[in-house]
Amino acid sequence: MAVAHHEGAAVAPVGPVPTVVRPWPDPYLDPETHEAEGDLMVMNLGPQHPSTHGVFRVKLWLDGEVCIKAVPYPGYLHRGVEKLCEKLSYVQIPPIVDKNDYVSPFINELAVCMAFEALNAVEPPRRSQYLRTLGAEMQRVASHLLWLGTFGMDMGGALGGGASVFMHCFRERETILDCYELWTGSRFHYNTLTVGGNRHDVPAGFAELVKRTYRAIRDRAHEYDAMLVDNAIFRARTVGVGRVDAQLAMELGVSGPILRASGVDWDLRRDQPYAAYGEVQLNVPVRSGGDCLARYEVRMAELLESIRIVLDLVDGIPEGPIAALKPVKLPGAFKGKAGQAYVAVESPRGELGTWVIADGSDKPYRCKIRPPSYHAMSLLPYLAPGSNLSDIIVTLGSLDPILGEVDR
Amino acid sequence: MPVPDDVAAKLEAMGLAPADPVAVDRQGVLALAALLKNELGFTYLSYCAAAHRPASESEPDRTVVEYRVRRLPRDEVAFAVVVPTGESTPSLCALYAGADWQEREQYDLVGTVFAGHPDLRRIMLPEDWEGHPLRRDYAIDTRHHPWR
Amino acid sequence: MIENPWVWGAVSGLVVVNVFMGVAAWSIWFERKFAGRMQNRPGPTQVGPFGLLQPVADLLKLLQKEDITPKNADAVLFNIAPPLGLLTVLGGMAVFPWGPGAWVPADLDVGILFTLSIASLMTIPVWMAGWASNNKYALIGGMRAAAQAVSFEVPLLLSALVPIILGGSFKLGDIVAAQADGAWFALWPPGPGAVAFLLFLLCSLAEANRIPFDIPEAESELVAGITTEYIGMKFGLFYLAEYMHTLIGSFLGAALFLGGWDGPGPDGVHWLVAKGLGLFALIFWIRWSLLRYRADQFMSVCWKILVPVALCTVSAAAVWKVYA
Amino acid sequence: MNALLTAWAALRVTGLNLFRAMNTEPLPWHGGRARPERFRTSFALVHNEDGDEACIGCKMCEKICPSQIITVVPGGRAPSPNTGKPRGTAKDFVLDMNACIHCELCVQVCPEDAILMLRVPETPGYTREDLVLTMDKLYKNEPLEKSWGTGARLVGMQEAGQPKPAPKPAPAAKAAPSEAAPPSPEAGS
Repeated sequence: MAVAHHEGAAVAPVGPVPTVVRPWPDPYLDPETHEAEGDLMVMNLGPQHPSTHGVFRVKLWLDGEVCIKAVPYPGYLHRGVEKLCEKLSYVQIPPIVDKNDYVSPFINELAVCMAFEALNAVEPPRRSQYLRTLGAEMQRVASHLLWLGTFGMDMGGALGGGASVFMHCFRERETILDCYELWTGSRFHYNTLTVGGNRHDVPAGFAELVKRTYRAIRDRAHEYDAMLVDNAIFRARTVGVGRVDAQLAMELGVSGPILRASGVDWDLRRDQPYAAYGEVQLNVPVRSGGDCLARYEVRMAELLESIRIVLDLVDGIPEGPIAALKPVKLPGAFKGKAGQAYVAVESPRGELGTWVIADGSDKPYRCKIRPPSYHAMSLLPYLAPGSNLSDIIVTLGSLDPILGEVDR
Repeated sequence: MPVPDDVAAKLEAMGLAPADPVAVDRQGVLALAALLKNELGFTYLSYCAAAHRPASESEPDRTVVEYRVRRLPRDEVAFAVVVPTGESTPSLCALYAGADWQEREQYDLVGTVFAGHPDLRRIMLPEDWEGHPLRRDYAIDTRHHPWR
Repeated sequence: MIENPWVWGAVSGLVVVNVFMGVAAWSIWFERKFAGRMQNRPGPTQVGPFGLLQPVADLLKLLQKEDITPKNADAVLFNIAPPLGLLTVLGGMAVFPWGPGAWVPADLDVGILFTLSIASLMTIPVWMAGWASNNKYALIGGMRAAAQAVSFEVPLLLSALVPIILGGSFKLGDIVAAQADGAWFALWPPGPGAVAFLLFLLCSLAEANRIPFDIPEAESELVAGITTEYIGMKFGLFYLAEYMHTLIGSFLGAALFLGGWDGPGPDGVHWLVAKGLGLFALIFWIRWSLLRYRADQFMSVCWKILVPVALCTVSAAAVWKVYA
Repeated sequence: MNALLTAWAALRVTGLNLFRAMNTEPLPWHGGRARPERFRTSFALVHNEDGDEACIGCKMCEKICPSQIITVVPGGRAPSPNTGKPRGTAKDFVLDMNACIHCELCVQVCPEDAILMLRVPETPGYTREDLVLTMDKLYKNEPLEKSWGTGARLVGMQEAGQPKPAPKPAPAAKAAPSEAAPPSPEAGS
């Protein structure tokens, strides 16, 4: 559908358009052409809905309870972060991007700081690299726990077993946030990374607290399995539901656990090591099912793997400085060399990238944040057609979208 | 990331310099993308991002659209197209399904027009929003409609 | 005892209704505490000692809300649905025997059929609310509730047939009396009674819209199902009706399968209350532990598993009754 | 049957949790919980050891604040009433907590350790104006328990172990760009 206000634009000569076979549902289907048994019902799922994980609207065309077309409308949480990045100096941006993916702020900070460091080829000291790796893995556990809880809630309701799973996950997650609180002074939006290193060194007693916390979570992980994956109802709700085709997922730029659950063995931590990941032994769980159950299994395996990495790392942090640059005293403390950089890190949801163009001033010329959830959400028009309303909710939950990151 | 060797060879055959990003003109972008995707196996579309460049002495007012594609697990290639303001660039939707939302976002925020896009609507901002906020000439200092 | 059946009915009915409403209200407090402890949190603590006055606070809050009827809703149906829902639930209590002898407001000969049919009437106000709300979530919720009712009534009635066959009467008092001295149908005869008890429990979960069969409400899909458009006390009535439905289901289960007022030591209403509340707690335990079935899966569970099993159980009970 | 068995497994987990210790944080008026020393919430302005108002009105915090919520009106240099030495003063200092993101950058840049964050739980207010911390409110917060971070400590922690700065800024110098990126993508076209 062409939109009026760009019709006047001159169209560049287009070469031969390659024809492609699309084996997946057509997201641009005209609902008029669908032969429904009765009348079609158009339902707006959201913006206020308990299961859209934020403020998100999907327009569904329902034939009975079966969806034939879904059109997502993101943007209700758009806060103009990219514009803000153009107006703020490099050193002011890390605390702002904390709020993008509000479930894993540490990794957001890591992504932008690494991009800015890449502009000037700043190499953070080894201790900082290890602390960043440790923090990122701790955060991954917290993030997956939150996903686990909300996924249970999507299936079990806010007044049911799902709520119990949710509260149990939050119980563990709170203890992780206690670790961050000890480290950075903040439970959530830490602002602990800065261009060129870390702002906070770990305090005394940190390693003991982390070990106690993560061992406890590891020892209780089987309880979530008992509540969820071992349960016959959970299996009935997830097996074969929301099957993601690997080819489609790659074209859409879907990454992280969703792609790994579809059988693509790709993890930026292993394949393009950053921070101290090159020196960390890392097993990447892969499943080939592509359905909600496979995504659950991948995330649970990642959770346990991250716990293992945290427990391995926390005692082996090398000594040394934590920052390569002078501590920030003025907004103009860091000036990006003219040029551009793209750096991607593996967030709990996949490839979280920052594309930054610098013009030599203390502010980025353009800073694009490539959020994994945005790409995951673009799967929805392909997954929803043909599935039941209840399955759409489960599928949406299994994509683990963070709307703050989708809309930025 | 350096451009992988096999890609560099193919690019030189097309008369393009292997750089990061590969600079390509609007006529050649579809051919390049088709080459990368169908022949070289770069099936993963990482992102499409546009940056507005105001008119300077040597160049007109334009946006630079950069696509980055990956051949999992390790190789990646970026290519950039210059789109003069008021004109359009071919959409990659026919090749990469993910270009749909990506190009819509860039159209919405930067104002680049993608020809042949099946559904070029605003995605982040309300449909009646005026202007494209990530353009350099977009003023943010008014607190009232039309916000610029 | 009062001789005039009208006066007796009025007095005992008033007592039963009021006590029951009170119990239902405090059962909300109990559920919140119980669920809270299962989730490692304290539950309500602020209103009164141990949060015991929480239901009063909830009631006051609900009463203060603005009473809104959506603009395009069918106002008549929309407004009569909640009280009607409560009425159908309360009606079921009329024939319930609270103790041996005359401890029953109205001693019908077909008491159990009356209770079950009145309880299943709940579907009508629910569907009414779903339709009248002029809301798509409510409509789907109402539609699901209707579908659920027509399927789950079948195994529910079949499982209730087992104690009827074993006790040889439709009168609730007689059924309870038949289980005297520990011969509870859930235990004796081994087999049909226990299976029927399990089926009855599952079906009363479905009847009362409790997880794993709470698809008409299904907050994660349908926002709040049929009650999406309701606010204030109208919502409160639905909520209360749901709790009372659960309560009646558990008391009925106690009477039909667990020997009612029979128990070690002196028989009496205390045993019935203890068993009923125990079952009630069990339902909450299930509710806060399990996930929800999808609507179609839940139908297939009903028709492909519960109904055949219930039929077999009824046959087994009949065989036992005839030959043993 | 399998459904019943697995349901029992789930019931077991919730039943087990009935007897676990609660992990709820007590309400603040019931004592709250212990907070680590770096915990940071609201703000306070403090006096220095001479008894002067430590803020010298240098506007460093105003410039660094990412959400631009700090307004400092410098009061010019004046002799200190306690020591007699001339020092900068702030005529007014307003911090609008409505938009604060608790990033601690203002504390880090303060050259006089004048602005500090608190370690006490935040108290909600009834109006938005309650969240606008004026200079009076900030000085009234001074006796409250304060967070570990001060400008000197934060800077010291980040500088610890770094090589002593040579006359030129050392860290930037060692980061020699190996491959100069093109200034803009179209430079190659």
